Amino acid sequence: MIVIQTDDVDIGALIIAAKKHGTGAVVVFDGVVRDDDITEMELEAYEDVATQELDKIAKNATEQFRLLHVDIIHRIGRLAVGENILMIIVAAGHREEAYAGSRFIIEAIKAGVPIWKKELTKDGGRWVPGEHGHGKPKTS
Amino acid sequence: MIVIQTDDVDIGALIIAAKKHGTGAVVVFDGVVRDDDITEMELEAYEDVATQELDKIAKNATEQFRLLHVDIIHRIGRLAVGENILMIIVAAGHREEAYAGSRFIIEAIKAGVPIWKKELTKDGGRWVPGEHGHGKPKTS
Amino acid sequence: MTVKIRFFARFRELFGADIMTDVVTGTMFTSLITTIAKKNPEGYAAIFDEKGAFREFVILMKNGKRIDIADAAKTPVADGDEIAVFPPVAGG
Amino acid sequence: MTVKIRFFARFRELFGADIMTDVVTGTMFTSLITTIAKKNPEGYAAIFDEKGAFREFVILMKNGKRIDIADAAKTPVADGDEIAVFPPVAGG
Repeated sequence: MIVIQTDDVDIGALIIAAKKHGTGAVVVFDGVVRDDDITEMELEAYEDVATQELDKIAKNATEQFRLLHVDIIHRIGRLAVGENILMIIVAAGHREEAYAGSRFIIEAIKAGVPIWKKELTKDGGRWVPGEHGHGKPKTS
Repeated sequence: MIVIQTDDVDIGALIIAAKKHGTGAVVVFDGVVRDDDITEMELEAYEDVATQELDKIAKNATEQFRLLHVDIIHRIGRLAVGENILMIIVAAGHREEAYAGSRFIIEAIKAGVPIWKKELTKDGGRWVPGEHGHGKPKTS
Repeated sequence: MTVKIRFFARFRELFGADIMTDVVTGTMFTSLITTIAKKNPEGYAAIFDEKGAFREFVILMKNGKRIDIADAAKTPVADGDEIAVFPPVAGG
Repeated sequence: MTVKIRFFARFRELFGADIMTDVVTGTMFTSLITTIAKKNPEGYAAIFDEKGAFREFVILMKNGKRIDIADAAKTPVADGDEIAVFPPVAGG
């Protein structure tokens, strides 16, 4: 499942479903709204393009790290502190591939998928600056 | 929760409980019985010592990677293909620490916690050789 | 011919999410966005620098594909195109 | 005085899980295990090499603490000690 949606998902159920034949390791990344003195987080996506990018990232990770299963669920809309923003569930034969595949996916999402976050505070809000100024991975 | 037990756990519930104040990332490692032409896996631990070692590893990882929460559940007894063997749930402020902490814990467990696995096959069984010949991390 | 312009995040707050606009054949990406942006001084200043060039961090897309800022002035838009203009991404 | 010896994994299959044994004061770790192991030739060969030394991969513990093979011959056991002998670990 590669999806951008407002609803949360049941990570436990996704882990069970990820265990394809040959699985020896499942790695889950769960990005959470951190309490940086905010009231809520608001997320926005260029949905069609972002979904295509997530598909590509999942495909690249699957090939590069011989993954057996990949789920990426990126939530949008208003999320409270502690809520799940992004869940990546990766299954592989061995832990090295599972960790590396998971890490590859989160870094690729941070680098180039058109999704934005605004931290809402008592006094208004501010858009979170991207980690990569040009929307591409830094080369230095 | 740092525990060696026969029962499985609800990973979804553990993820929710792991989200301590300040959490921005949760990383889960779930080691699974892989179908290497086996019927079942049998796990055995030197329980008191293994639990102490897991406690130490969790403490070291918490300090070294500023983790906000650590669960380690290592199962023993007979497990079928696809069942969870080891679940590590780690929460941190940021993803770098969560991934690094998770990886530190699994490598430390593989290197030095007195737990053994026997693969049961149609024709009998064989003890899984450790990744580290002397029960200590390789230095080369 | 009609083109859809989509703004996101801070640019959406300044310009609105979607703008449908009629353009003449041969209109280039940069001139289209310049025309739209000039209607809103604050929005214009967010996207363009003092010399009227796209600010270096601005990301441009045509039908879901990245257009380099350097190429935008000579990239024509066509009927039915979806143009997107947005600040650096921050998902995950 | 009484000492508890615990074997794990393949060694457990050869010797049984726990052995309670009476020893005289001053008995050393290596001599205690050698005496126990000699009762079972297959088990002895799993733990000791042809020269009667612990095989290099064997792990020894006294009361939950690792004892180096090199130190085991001069490490005394005391009443109530828990001695453990096991092959390389393979958890996770």
